[in-house]
Amino acid sequence: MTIDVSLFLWAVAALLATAVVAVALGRSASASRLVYGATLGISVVAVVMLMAHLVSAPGEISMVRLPLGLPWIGAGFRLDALSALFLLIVNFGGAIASLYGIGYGRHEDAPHRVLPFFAAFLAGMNLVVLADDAFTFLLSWEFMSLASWALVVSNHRSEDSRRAGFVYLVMASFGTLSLLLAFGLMAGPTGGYAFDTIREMTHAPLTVAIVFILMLFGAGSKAGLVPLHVWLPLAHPAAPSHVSALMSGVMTKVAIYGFIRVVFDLLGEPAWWSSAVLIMLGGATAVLGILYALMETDLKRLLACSTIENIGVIFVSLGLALAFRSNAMGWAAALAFTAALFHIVNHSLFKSLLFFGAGAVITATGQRDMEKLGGLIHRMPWTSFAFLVGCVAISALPPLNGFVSEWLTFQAVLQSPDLPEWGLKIIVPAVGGLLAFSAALAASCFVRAFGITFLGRSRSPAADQAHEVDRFSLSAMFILAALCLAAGILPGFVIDALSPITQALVGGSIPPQSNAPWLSIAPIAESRSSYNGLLVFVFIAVSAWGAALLVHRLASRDVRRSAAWDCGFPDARPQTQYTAGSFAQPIRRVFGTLVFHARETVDMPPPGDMRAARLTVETRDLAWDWIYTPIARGIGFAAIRLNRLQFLTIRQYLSLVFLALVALLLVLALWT
Amino acid sequence: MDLIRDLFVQGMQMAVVLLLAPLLTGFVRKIKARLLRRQGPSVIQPYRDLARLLRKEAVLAENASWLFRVAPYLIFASTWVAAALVPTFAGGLVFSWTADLIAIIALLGFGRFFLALAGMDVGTSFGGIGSSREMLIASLAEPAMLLTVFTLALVAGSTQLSTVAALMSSPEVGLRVSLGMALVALIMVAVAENGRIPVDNPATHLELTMVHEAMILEYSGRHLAMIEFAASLKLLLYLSLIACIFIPWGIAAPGEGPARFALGAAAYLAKIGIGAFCLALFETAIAKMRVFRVPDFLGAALMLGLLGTLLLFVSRSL
Amino acid sequence: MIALPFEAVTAVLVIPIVAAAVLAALPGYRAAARINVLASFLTFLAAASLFVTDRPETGQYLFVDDLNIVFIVLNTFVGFTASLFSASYIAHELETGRLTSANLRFYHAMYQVMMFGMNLAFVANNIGLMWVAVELATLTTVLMVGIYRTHEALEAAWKYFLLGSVGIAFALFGTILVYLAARPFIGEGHDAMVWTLLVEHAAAFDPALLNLAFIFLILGYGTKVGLAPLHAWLPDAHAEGPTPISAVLSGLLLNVALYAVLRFKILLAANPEAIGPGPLMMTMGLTSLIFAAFMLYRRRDIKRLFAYSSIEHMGIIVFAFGLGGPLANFAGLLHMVMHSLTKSAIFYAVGHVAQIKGTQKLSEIRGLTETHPGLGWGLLIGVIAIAGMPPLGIFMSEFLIVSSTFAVHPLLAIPLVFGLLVAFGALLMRLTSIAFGEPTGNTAPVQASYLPMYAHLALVFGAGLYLPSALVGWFQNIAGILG
Amino acid sequence: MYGNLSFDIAHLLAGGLVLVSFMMLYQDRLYALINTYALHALVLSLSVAWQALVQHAPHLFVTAAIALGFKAIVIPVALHRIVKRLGIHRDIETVVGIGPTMLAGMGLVALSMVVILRITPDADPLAREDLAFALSVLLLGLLVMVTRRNAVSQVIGFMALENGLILAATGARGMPLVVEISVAFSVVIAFIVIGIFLFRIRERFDTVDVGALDEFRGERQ
Repeated sequence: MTIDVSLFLWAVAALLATAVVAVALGRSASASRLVYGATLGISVVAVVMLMAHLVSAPGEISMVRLPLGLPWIGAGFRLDALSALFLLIVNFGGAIASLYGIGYGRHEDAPHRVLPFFAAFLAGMNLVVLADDAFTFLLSWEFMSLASWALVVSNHRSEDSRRAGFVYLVMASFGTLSLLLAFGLMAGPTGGYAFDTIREMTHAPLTVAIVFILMLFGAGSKAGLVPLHVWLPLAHPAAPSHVSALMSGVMTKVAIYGFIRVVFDLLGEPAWWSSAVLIMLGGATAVLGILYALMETDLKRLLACSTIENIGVIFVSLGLALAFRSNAMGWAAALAFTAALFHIVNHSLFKSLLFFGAGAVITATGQRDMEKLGGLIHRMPWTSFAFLVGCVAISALPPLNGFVSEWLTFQAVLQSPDLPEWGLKIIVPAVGGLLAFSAALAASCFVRAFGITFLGRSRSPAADQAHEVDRFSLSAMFILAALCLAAGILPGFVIDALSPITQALVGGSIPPQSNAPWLSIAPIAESRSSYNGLLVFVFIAVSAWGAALLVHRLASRDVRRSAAWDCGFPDARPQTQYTAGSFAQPIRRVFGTLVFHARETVDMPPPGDMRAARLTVETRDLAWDWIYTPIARGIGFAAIRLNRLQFLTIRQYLSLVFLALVALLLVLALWT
Repeated sequence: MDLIRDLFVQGMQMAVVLLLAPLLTGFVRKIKARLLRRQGPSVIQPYRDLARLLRKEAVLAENASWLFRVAPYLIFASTWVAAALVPTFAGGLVFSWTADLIAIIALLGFGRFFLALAGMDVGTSFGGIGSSREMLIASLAEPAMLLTVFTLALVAGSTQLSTVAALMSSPEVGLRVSLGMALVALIMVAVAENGRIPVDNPATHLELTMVHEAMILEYSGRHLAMIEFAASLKLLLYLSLIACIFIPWGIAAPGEGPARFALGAAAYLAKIGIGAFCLALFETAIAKMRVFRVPDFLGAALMLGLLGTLLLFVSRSL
Repeated sequence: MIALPFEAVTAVLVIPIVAAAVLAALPGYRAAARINVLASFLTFLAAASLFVTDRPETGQYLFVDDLNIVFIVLNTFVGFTASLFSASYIAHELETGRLTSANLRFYHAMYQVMMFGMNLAFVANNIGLMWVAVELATLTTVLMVGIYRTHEALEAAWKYFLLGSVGIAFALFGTILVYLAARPFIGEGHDAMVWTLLVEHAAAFDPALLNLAFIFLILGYGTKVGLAPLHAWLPDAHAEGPTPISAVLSGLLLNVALYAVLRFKILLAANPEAIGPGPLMMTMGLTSLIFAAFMLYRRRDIKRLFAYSSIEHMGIIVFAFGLGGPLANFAGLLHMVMHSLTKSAIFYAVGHVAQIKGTQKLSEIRGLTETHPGLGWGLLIGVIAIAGMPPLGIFMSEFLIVSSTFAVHPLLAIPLVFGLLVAFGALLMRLTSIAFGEPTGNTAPVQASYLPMYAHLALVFGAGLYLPSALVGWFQNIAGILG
Repeated sequence: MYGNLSFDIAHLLAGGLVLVSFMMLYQDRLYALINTYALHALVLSLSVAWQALVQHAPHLFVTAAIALGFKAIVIPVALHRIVKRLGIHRDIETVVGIGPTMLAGMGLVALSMVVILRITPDADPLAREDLAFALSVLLLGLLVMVTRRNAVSQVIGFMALENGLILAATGARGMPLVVEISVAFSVVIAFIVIGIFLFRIRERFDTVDVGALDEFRGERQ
C-alpha cells in the first residue's frame, strides 16, 4: 500500500492543534502528560505509516497542493523516498523524545514555555521535510527555527540561555536569508518557486556554483558546519534535554535534508571542486568539533560539540557521493551516499540516547558540570548502562551501529583513486586520515565523558544523593540502545532500506545485502571488503561469556573487597581523582595551542602556605575571535558613529535635506 | 567436508594464537634478559603466572562497579577475536570475511575503550593518568594504522586481510616505496599499541612513566590474568599481522593438504621468532621517551602513513 | 454591484468632518471617545462599501481606482482600531493627569480632521488638492504630537513642523512644475492638475520638467515617508506624542505620503524620455533601510526603536516599488499593508506597556512575558512579525522582495539582505531583553484592550498563510498599474 | 498685448527678487535681515501684481495683497518685537562667513539655471525664465535657513523660500489654487512665528550641547 502525503499533513495539523491546546492548558498540572502523550501518539502513528510505506512502496511519490502560501503556486507537499526517510527520523525522534518527556516533563518549572513550542517544533520539522516549493520550505524552515528558539529561551531567566537564543536566531535567519537567495536565484525572475519547476530548469554553471555556496551557508549554518557552528554549543544545551536531543539528533538532520534536497535533487551537476570543498569542510568540521568536545566540561555542551563532529563526517560522505556522481561512478556514489544516510540515521539514534542520558543525570543531580559528577554508575545503573551503549556506538566501535557507517565511509574513501581529478585523488585519502583521527578522538572523548560522569567516586554531594530516573525516561533510553545494537548487528537491512533513495538521487545503488550469507555486508564484493556485525557480536559475546564461565568453573570465583591499592596511597579523597580537565590535558597540550590558543596558568602557593594550588586553563574558539567578534564590533562601531545623527540640531537636519536636494539637482544637471 | 575442515582450521588458528601468545611474551622477556647478560625467567614463566593469577582470589576496591569486573573478559574476548581473524599459518579462514582490516583495528579499539574505562572505574589518580595517556596515544596510533591500511588496501584493492596477503605473496607486487613506509609506520604503531619501549615500558611500575600498567593497577587475580593474556594476544596479533602482510610467504592457501599446513606453521613460528628477537633487540637498544614526546613519535608514523598513501599515486602501476 | 443611496466616497469624507465638528463642541471625554470610535467605524464601513458599490465616475476633484481603494480601506480600518485603542489609552492618561479633558476635546476633533485629511488625499484626483490634503493631515498630526506640552513634546513637534513645512514647500514646487509641464498639452486651469488626465497625456510632457518635478516631489513627500536623510522628524514625533498617534503616524501617515510618491511615479513612468524613477527610489530605499538598521542598535526609548523600524520598512517598501515589475510591486503593496497592521499593533502593545511601567526606557522594561503575558506575548509576536519571521505576513513580502531582487539585480540583493540581517539582530536583541529576563518595574495586572492588537496580529498571521484569491487578483492588477 | 514689455518687467521683478535674496545672504544682523526680508516681500508683491495684470487674473491681486500686507508689514513688525523681547538683536549669527555663503549662493543660482535651461524653450519663455528665478530664490532661502543660527532667521529663510514658491505659482499661467496656497502658507508662517513667540524657543535653538538635546529627546546614550 502507498501512504498518501495528506495523511502526514493531518499529522502535522494534529501537532499544531496540540500546540494550541497546550497554550490553552497553560500551567495546569496535567498539561505535560497530556501534551507529550498526544505528540507521542501522533508521532507513533506517523512512524507506523512510514514503516508501511517503506516496506510496501518505497519508491512511490505522492504529492498534494494546498491553496495556501504563495497565491499563484500554492503550498506543495511531496512524499518520496528521501523525504520518507527523513520523516521517519523526525517522527521517530519526536516519538521517543515525547516518551522521554512524559517522565522528564514532570521536573519542568515552566511547562507553559515548553509544551506548545515542543509540539510546534515537531510540526515545523515535519513540514520542512514535506515541503515541495521554495516558499513552503523556507516558511517551515524558519518556523522550525522559531519554535526551537522559543524552546532555547524557555529558561528565560538565565542570561546564558537568552544569549544563546539570540546568537541562535541571528545565525538561523542568516541561514534562511542565504537559502532565500539561493532559491531566488534558482527560481529566476519569473518566480518559479515550485520544486518541479526548478528541477526542470537547467542552470548556468555560475548559478550552480553560487547556489551551492549559498546552500553551504544556509544549510551549513543550521547543521553546524565549521565555522558556522558557533551557535550550536550554546543553543542545544540551553534547551530542556529532550529538546536538545531533538535539536542535535533531528533538526541538524533536517538541515542536511535541505542540503541534499537542493544539491542532489533540484540543482544540476555542480562542478567537481564543489565536492572537494564539501569534503575538506567536512573533515575540518569533524576534527574541530570533536576537539571542542574534548575541551568541554559541561556534559550537554560536550554532546553538542560532538554533534558538530558527526555532521562533519556526514558532509564528507556527501562530498564523496557528489564527487563520484559527477564522474558517473554510480555504485561508488551510492556507497558514499549510503554511508552518509546510514550515519544520519545512526547519529539521530545515539545522540538522542546520549542527550537523554545527560538529561537523566541532570534530573538526578541537578548538575551539568562533569567536574561535579562521578560514581553515578552505582546510583543510576540503568541509565549508565544505556549511556555506555551510546558511548560505544558514537565512538564507532563494533559491534554497534556507529562503526558500520564509519566503515562504509572508509570503504567509500578507498574508491577515491578511480576519480579522474588529481585534486580529489590527493584530498580524499588525507581527509580519510582526518576521519580516522576524529574517530579515535571521539573514542577518547567518550571514555572521558562516561568515565568522569559515571565512574570513579562522586565529586559532589549532589552526585552522592543521585538516584535512578523514572521508567519513561529509562524505557526511551533502552529503546534507543536496542536500536543502536540492532542497526549495528543487522546493517544489511538498513542498507537495503536506503537503496531506493540512492537509486533516485545518485542514480545507482549497492547490491542488496540482506540476503548475503550469515547476514554480512559486502558493499562492493566480499573479496574486497566485508563486515559482519552479527558474527562479531556473537564471537565477542560467546568468547567473553565462555572465558568467564571457564575461569569461574575451573579457577577461582571468590572475590574480596578492600580499599583501593592506588600504588599504596590509602583512602585518598575523591579530589585526587582525575578530573575532566586533567583527562583532556595531554590532548590539550598536543593540539590545544594550535587549535584553541589554549593557555594554562598555574598558581602554586609558596611552601608553608596552606591555600590550594590552582590551574586555570583558557581556551578560545577561533571562529569567534576571527569572524564573529570582529563583525559584531564593526556593527557596534557603525551604530555608534551613525547614532550621532540622532543628536543633530534642526539646522543640521535642514542642511541634510538641503544637501540631498542639491545633490539630486546636480545629478540631474550632469546626467540628463 | 570442506566446511568441516575449514572450521577445523579456524579452530586450530584460534587455539594456536591462544597457546602461542604467552610463550611469545616469555620468549621476548628471555631474549631481553639474555641481551642484558641476565639469566632471566624461563620461557614458560608467563603460563605459570597466568595459572597462579587465575587460582588466586580477586581483590576488588570498594567502589569498583560491575564494569570493572566485566571489562577484563570483554577485553580478552575482543582481542582474541581480532587475533583469530589474522591469518597465521593458513589464509582464507572460513570466518575471515567477518571482519576486514578496518574492523580488526576497531576491535582492538573496543578492547582499549573498556580498558580505559576500567582504569577510571575505581577512581584513583593513577587509573586516570593511564587512561588519559592511553587514549592520547590511541588517538594518534589509530589514524596512523588506518592510513597504512589505506596504503595496503589501495595496492591490493581490498581491505580483506587474506586477499591482501595473497596479493602480497604474488610476484606482481614489486618493492614499493609506499609499502616500505607503510611497514615502518605499522611497526611504530605496533610498538605504541603494545606499550613497548620507547612509548611505554611493560616492566615498569614507576608511577609517572607507566601508561598501560597504570590502568590495570587495581586489577588482581583472574581479572589481571585476563588482561595480561589479552596484552600478549595483542602483541602476537601485531607480529602476525606484520608477518602475514609483509612476509606472507609460506602461508598455506585454503584447501591444501596437512603437509602444506605444517610447512605454513613452521614458517609462521620462524617469522614470529624473528619478530620477537627484533623487538627485544630494539627495546634493549633504546631508552623510553617522555610521554609528551610520544605524539611526535606517532605523528611521524601518521605522516609516513599519509605519505605512503599519497606516494601510491606516483608509483602506482596496478 | 449595489448602489447605495449616498456616495461612499463623499461619506468617507463627510463623516470625519461632521464628527470633528461634533467632537469639537462636545465637552465630556467618555462620550467623545465613543463618538470618535463610532465615527471611525462608520467611515470604515463606508470605505469598505467601496468594494461592493459601483464606483463614482471620475470627477475633476475626486476619483476612485483600484490603487486608492486599498489605501482608503486600510486607512479607515487602522483608524478605527486606533480609535478603539485610544479610548482605553486616554482613560489612563486622564487618571495620571498627563492630559486634561480640554486637551482631549481638541485631541478627538483633531483625530477626525486628520482622518479627513488622509482620506481626502487618497481620493483626490487633483494633485493640488492631494497636496493640500497631505499637508492638512501633517499639520494636524503636528498639533497632536505637541499635545503633552512637555519640553520634549514641543521640541519634537517643532522639529516635525519645520522639517514638514520645508517638505510641504518642496512638494508644492514639484506640483507647480508638473502643472507647467502639463499646461501646454491640457490647457490652463484645473484640468492640468487632474491626475487622470495627466497620466493620459504624460507621454508628451517635457521630460526635463518632469524630472525636476519628481526630484522635488520625492524629496517633499519623501520627508513625510521618512526616507533617510529626510527622516529626522520621525523618531521624535513617534516618541513624544500620544501612542495612538504614533500608531497612526507609522500605520497611516507614512502610507499617505507613499501613496503620493506612487502616483507621481506612475506619472513619470508614463513618459518614455523622463528618467526612470526606479533607481532613485531604490537608492533612497536602501539608504533608509541600512541607516535605520544601524540606528536600531543604540536606541534606549522603546517608541523611538519602533519608529526607526518604521523608517527601515518604509525603505524596504520604497525599494520594492522602485524595483518594479509584477512580483516586486505585489510584494511592496503587501509589505505596506502588513507593515501598517503590524506596526500599529506593536504600538498598541507598547502604549499599554509604557503606561504600566510608567516609562519608555527599554532598560527599565523586562520580563514582560512573565508579568503581563497578554501584552508580552502580543508584543513578541508583533516584533517577530516585523522582523520578517514566518508564519506572518511580512515574511511573504520579504521573501518575494529579496528573491526577486536577487534574480533581477543580484548585487542589490546583498546590501538589502545585509540591512535586513542587521535590523533583525537589533530587534531580536531588544525583544529578548523586553520580553524575557527578571521582571522589573510595576508588575500589577493591567486593564488593556487587547482586541485591536490581536485583531491586527490575527490578520497578519492569516495573510502570512493564506491570501484570498480575490485580494491577490486585485493586488496583481494594481501591480500592473504601478508598472 | 503688452507684448515684450510685460515679459521684460516680469523678468526684471523676478531678477530683483533674486538680488534681494542675495542681500539677505549678506546680512548678519537680525534687524537688517528682517528689513531686507520686508523688501523681499515687497518685490514679490509687485511681481505678483504685475502677473495679475498681464494674466487678467484678478484673484492674483489677493495674493499680492497678502504678500504686501502680511509678509512685508505684519510679519516683520512681529519679528522685530520678538527679537526685542528675546533680546537677541545683537547677535552675529551666521554659521559660515558671508563670503563662502555668497559663493555658495552663486553656485546655487548657476545650478538652477543649468537645470531649468534644459527645459525645451517652447514651453512659454516667461514661465521658463521665471522658473529659473523662482528656483534660485527657493534655494537661496534654504541656504539662509541652513546658514543662520537662530529661529527667527530660520523663519525668515523659510519665508524667502516660500516667496520663491509664490513667484513660481504666479508665473505659471492659469495655475489654480494659487490664492489658497498663499493663504495656507501665510497660516503656516503665522504658526511658526507664534510658535517662536509662545514656546520661547530662544536663539540657541541650534545648540551644540548634546547633553541638552539629550534631555530634550529622552534618549539616554
